[in-house]
Amino acid sequence: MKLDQRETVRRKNLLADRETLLGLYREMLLIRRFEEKTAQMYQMARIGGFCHLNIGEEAAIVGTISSLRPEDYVYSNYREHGHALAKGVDPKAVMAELYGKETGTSKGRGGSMHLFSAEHRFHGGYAIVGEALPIAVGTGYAIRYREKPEVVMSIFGDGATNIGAFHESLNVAKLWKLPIVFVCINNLYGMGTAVNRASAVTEIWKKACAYDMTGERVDGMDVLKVREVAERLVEQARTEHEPSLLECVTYRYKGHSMSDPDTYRQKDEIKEWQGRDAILALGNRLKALKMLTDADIERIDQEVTAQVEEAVTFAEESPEPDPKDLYRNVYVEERR
Amino acid sequence: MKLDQRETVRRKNLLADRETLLGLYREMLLIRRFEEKTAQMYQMARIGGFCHLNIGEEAAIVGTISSLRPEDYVYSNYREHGHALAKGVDPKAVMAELYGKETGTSKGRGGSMHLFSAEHRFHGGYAIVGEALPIAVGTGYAIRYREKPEVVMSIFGDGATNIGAFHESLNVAKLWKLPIVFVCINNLYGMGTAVNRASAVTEIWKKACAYDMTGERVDGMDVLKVREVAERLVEQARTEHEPSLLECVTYRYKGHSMSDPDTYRQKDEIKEWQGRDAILALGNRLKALKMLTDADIERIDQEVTAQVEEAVTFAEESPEPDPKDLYRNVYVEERR
Amino acid sequence: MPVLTIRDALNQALREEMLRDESVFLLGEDIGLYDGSFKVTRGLYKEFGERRVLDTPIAEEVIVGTAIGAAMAGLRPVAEMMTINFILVAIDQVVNAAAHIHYMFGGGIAVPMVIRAPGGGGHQLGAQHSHSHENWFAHVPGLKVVAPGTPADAKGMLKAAIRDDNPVIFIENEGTYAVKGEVPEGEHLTPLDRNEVKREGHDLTICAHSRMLVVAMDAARELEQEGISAEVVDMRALRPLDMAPALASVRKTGHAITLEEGWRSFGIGSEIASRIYEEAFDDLDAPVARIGSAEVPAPYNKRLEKITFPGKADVIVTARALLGRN
Amino acid sequence: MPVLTIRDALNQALREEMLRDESVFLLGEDIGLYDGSFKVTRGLYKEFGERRVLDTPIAEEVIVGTAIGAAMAGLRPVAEMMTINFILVAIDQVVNAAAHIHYMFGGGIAVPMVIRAPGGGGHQLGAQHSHSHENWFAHVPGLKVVAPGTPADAKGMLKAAIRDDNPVIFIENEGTYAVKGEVPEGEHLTPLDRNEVKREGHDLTICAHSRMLVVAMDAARELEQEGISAEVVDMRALRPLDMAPALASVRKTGHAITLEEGWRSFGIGSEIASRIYEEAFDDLDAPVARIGSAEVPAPYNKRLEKITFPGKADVIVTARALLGRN
Ligand SMILES: Cc1ncc(C[n+]2csc(CCOP(=O)(O)OP(=O)(O)O)c2C)c(N)n1
Ligand SMILES: Cc1ncc(C[n+]2csc(CCOP(=O)(O)OP(=O)(O)O)c2C)c(N)n1
Ligand SMILES: [Mg+2]
Ligand SMILES: [Mg+2]
Repeated sequence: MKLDQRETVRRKNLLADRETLLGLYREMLLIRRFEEKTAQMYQMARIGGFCHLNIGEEAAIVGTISSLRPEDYVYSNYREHGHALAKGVDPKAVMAELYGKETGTSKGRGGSMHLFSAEHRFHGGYAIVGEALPIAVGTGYAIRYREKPEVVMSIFGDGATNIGAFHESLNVAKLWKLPIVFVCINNLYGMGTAVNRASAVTEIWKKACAYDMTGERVDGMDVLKVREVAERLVEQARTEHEPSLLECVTYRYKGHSMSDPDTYRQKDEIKEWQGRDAILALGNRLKALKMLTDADIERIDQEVTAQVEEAVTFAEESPEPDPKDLYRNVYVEERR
Repeated sequence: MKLDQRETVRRKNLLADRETLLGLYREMLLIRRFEEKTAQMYQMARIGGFCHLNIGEEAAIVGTISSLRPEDYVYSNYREHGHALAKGVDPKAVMAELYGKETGTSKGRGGSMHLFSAEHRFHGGYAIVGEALPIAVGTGYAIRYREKPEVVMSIFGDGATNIGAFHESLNVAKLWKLPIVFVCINNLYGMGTAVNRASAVTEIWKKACAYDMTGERVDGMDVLKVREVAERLVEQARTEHEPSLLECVTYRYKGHSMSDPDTYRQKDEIKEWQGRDAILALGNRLKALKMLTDADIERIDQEVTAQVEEAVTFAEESPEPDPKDLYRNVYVEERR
Repeated sequence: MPVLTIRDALNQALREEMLRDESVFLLGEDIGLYDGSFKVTRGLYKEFGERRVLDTPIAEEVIVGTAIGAAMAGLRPVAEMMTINFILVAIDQVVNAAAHIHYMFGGGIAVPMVIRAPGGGGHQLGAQHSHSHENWFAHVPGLKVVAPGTPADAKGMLKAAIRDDNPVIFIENEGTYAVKGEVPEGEHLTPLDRNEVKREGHDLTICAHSRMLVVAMDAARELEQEGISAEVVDMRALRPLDMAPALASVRKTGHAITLEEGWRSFGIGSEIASRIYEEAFDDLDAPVARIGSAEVPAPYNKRLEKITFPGKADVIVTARALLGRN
Repeated sequence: MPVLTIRDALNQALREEMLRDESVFLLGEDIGLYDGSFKVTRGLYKEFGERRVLDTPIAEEVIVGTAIGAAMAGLRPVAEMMTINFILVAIDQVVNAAAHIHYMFGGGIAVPMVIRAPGGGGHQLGAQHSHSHENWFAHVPGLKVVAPGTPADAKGMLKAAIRDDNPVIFIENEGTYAVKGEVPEGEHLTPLDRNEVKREGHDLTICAHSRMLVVAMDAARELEQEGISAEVVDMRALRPLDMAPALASVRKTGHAITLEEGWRSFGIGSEIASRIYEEAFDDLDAPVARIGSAEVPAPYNKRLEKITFPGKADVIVTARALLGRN
């Protein structure tokens, strides 16, 4: 079977593909449990700095990133723990990075906002809003340069769509026909500012019109819908070199960062979104399809929780960077 | 008659309004003759630095700027000699600025790219592409802050619509309901780069869609059409605080700047556009309407040419800045 | 006199100026409804409304540009950069526009505006959120640059900055918002171009600004106990750079340390030191010692971060070495 | 050895590296079809095609970002800023991304790229087109910054920069493109971290880079005639800043001038001077004299501009004064 045929089949049969469905479920739960633990460890001061959680956004994250291949790239922002996990980065290395340990994804130099894994082509978390989009463009250009069948996924928030770098990037992505899927995680707020107080157009996907680019909006609380659209757009990028803008409408259950008092949102609004929880919903759906039992759910939760515990233990036990290495890696030492 | 009624009447009767029509004609011709003289003086090294001419773009310039009132603001770029003239700045002061004289609009400190007149609310030429758009936004905000019935016109090139500042500015102009008309002088090239090699969307007006903003395209070689649309958009900005993006499609007959060898354009293309010359066209039309005779045309040309000569004489005879004043105006000295 | 934190002193300055002058307004990200990332603008949105406390999108070029354009139309905007790191996406507006407009338009128009921005490191925020670059701004003619380190100066300089007719870069520091001190009530104005001795001493001179002023004062107290008398000169006025108090001090002590939070090379200290050498060469008993941060992108790890940014211990060790008292 | 202009030496370097390594590509505004604003890339679009000579929109953030992202995927981009002034709209990409990525990602990835950009004034281009800010870049760990002033170095350093695995800011100067000199053919590499004496002398040391190197050499020739022997140290390597030749020279001459085209305060000279004081204090017979441009936004008027930027006469007058020979 040719590659693209296989893709098509996989897409068509998503609801019949138990393995994939369970994989999506497990992945989302891993992110949830990982982030809950992160919050706890932050409160215990094992983790420092700014810390932004993905809780609530798991469907948007897993639905998009799971549609990529290992050789595809992800560029993200500072709210990227789950993005790294979904791209396959080891939870141990992620937690160790949050702890600032030498075994972390970035050797403890980056922290929560700067996870990275060359091996997984998770090309990093960037803490300046919009900054990673032009960089994603460059990797897209390199793919075309080398004529590789690869794709770049560039992930950012709703707030990032109002900054100049967004505009510059989408324009050249289309102009140069780069294999990039721009994913906007629209969680309705950029810090304390609701989308309609920051953006003249509140449906982010519509901004694609200015670049004659495919724009789509999807319910970011439904992992299957996200996956379906993402697969299509990734395919379009890979085979037709047509970039696109995908808006996933979702919600962060927690504050902007661990230090956000979150006074700008109504309790009811938060409750309402939690009522549509993507993990619960997929669980229920799979139960209805008889693909999952309550016992399975319990078991997966235990496994995932164990994985997170293991990550914490690993992080706890890992060594701190050696102060003697402070100046290492300011520059690349060897010439190639 | 109330102000806005008067406006409406004036607009409706444009073709019957001989005075206005002759004014437009004279204004365009002034820019043409002024720029021809500028080129000549540049070649004679009376003018230095970078020098960008408006020849060919007179209809777009005069059609838009003539729709403003004296109390309205214009923000422009480095190709702004004609913009300043159209806003009422004295040709003598403009030419003196090109000469770098103390009597220039910017006391000889700015030069060709930095004309300015507070009195005429010509709020300056800026030499960084896109830089003036966010500044125009600020003046728009001040107008709303003070609840004044004023408008800002922000003028830039096609090339400027691909830079981040364009995006940021249009978004907040719409979001905050600012009285701004964004005018894109689309002369088909940004330096040596044709629009379709720089912009994913080649019809610039369409970029307004990303801000849910009025976007219009007009033939920038027809001063009456430009004036008609511009009046409407200026009115909309003034009374409804609705910003807009107006694309005037036009052509610069000369190179990007005085030092551009202009090897990237076909001679035929240049000829074709010159064949649609806006000044000639309006002259012929007014002759057909019996509003103008060949003798009138000759006389106006003589008057305008004399005005330009007078500007040159003034510039020639004006004093250079005093070297002792080098450090003047780095800071505002007095406290208010 | 009331004792306030720097945070509250700044808040007071903003409020007083807004009450005094209707042309003063604030703009920035989350400064209004959210009450400010670091709560410097707390309560002002409620009191003055959204016209005068304008929440913006995340679009720094348009924040700075809006301030410039509003200033050119007669208002007195005070823009907040959520942290100074974000000014990097708007630096063209700051330098090529705000700083140069008055001069390049022949003095035809003024740009009376303030950009407030907290800088500095030490909070495990990593490479992209820990640097200040005040030396960049201090390099640019047309800008005024100040970096106060006490609550009284924070209030007095912010009020003066708002009334100044030039663009002023007003550098705050996350690490000093909670610093407390006496603050004069009401009309308290501190000149933007005047540095001053904050602590007298006779053995050596420490020049420092912003959070490093606090560190220098701490170090000086501790040095006192080992018999070293350090004079601390607050370099709060970085452009124009008022060297008079530092020079007078060095002429007296013969020894100088420059202390800054940023990277040492091409930093604030290199200019201050050069000026000291140029104008007090014969009074110096030893080369000026420059202390700055380690020349690395700020690491997240707490231990590494701690040895990256200068602290009291660095000042003490340097002071001893300078005076040959190891 | 062939004699080339700096313009052609740069062109040769680009061409040779593109021929040598398929991963090298160029990007920038009007560098291709238009052959480059200053014709440094002349002929390369024709020879290598648009894949390897990429014309971009006017969107500097995306130019620098594209270079970074391509470098992170294994290419070796050489980005041109039409002039260095435009880098101000992309400075976040340069500093917060390019410079920091390698460190903040724990060494996990390299960013081998070059940003070429002509800076400098003197062409009546006014306040927004005449400044270089090389001190800003030289301040930032993670960047390498070079500013050659001869055709041979222009070629050798550009080739070395392209092969370097770090982001390199390669500063050119409009005023030197036509400067001629001998240029070794083929494999000629000049280290990025080595400064050198370009002219020997024993009375005083002049430290200069880029166009000011040319001015310094001119001045030295003229000083010779009045019996002053000036040693000229080329400070082409600004970060890492190689001080060894300058220090050795000052130890010999006892007098130093720093010469730069940018504003003096917080400039290149303040760091160089500070280092000289720190490491050759006892060898100095007088304070280091720093020459830079007048601290004004560059004026358009020719006469004013002429007194704004430093020239040969300033060096000569300063040299005489330094040696007490007025
Ligand atoms: C250029 C810039 N400006 C401001 C900030 C501070 N900041 C960090 S995250 C954030 C909100 C971003 O909102 P959004 O893009 O919607 O992403 P979310 O955090 O909601 O995932 C802000 C203002 C920044 N990091 N970079
Ligand atoms: C940010 C920036 N990048 C590059 C330049 C150099 N530059 C000056 S004008 C110009 C072309 C602008 O084209 P367009 O916006 O279409 O205006 P036009 O000159 O055609 O009127 C370029 C690239 C600049 N001034 N600013
Ligand atoms: Mg958001
Ligand atoms: Mg154009």
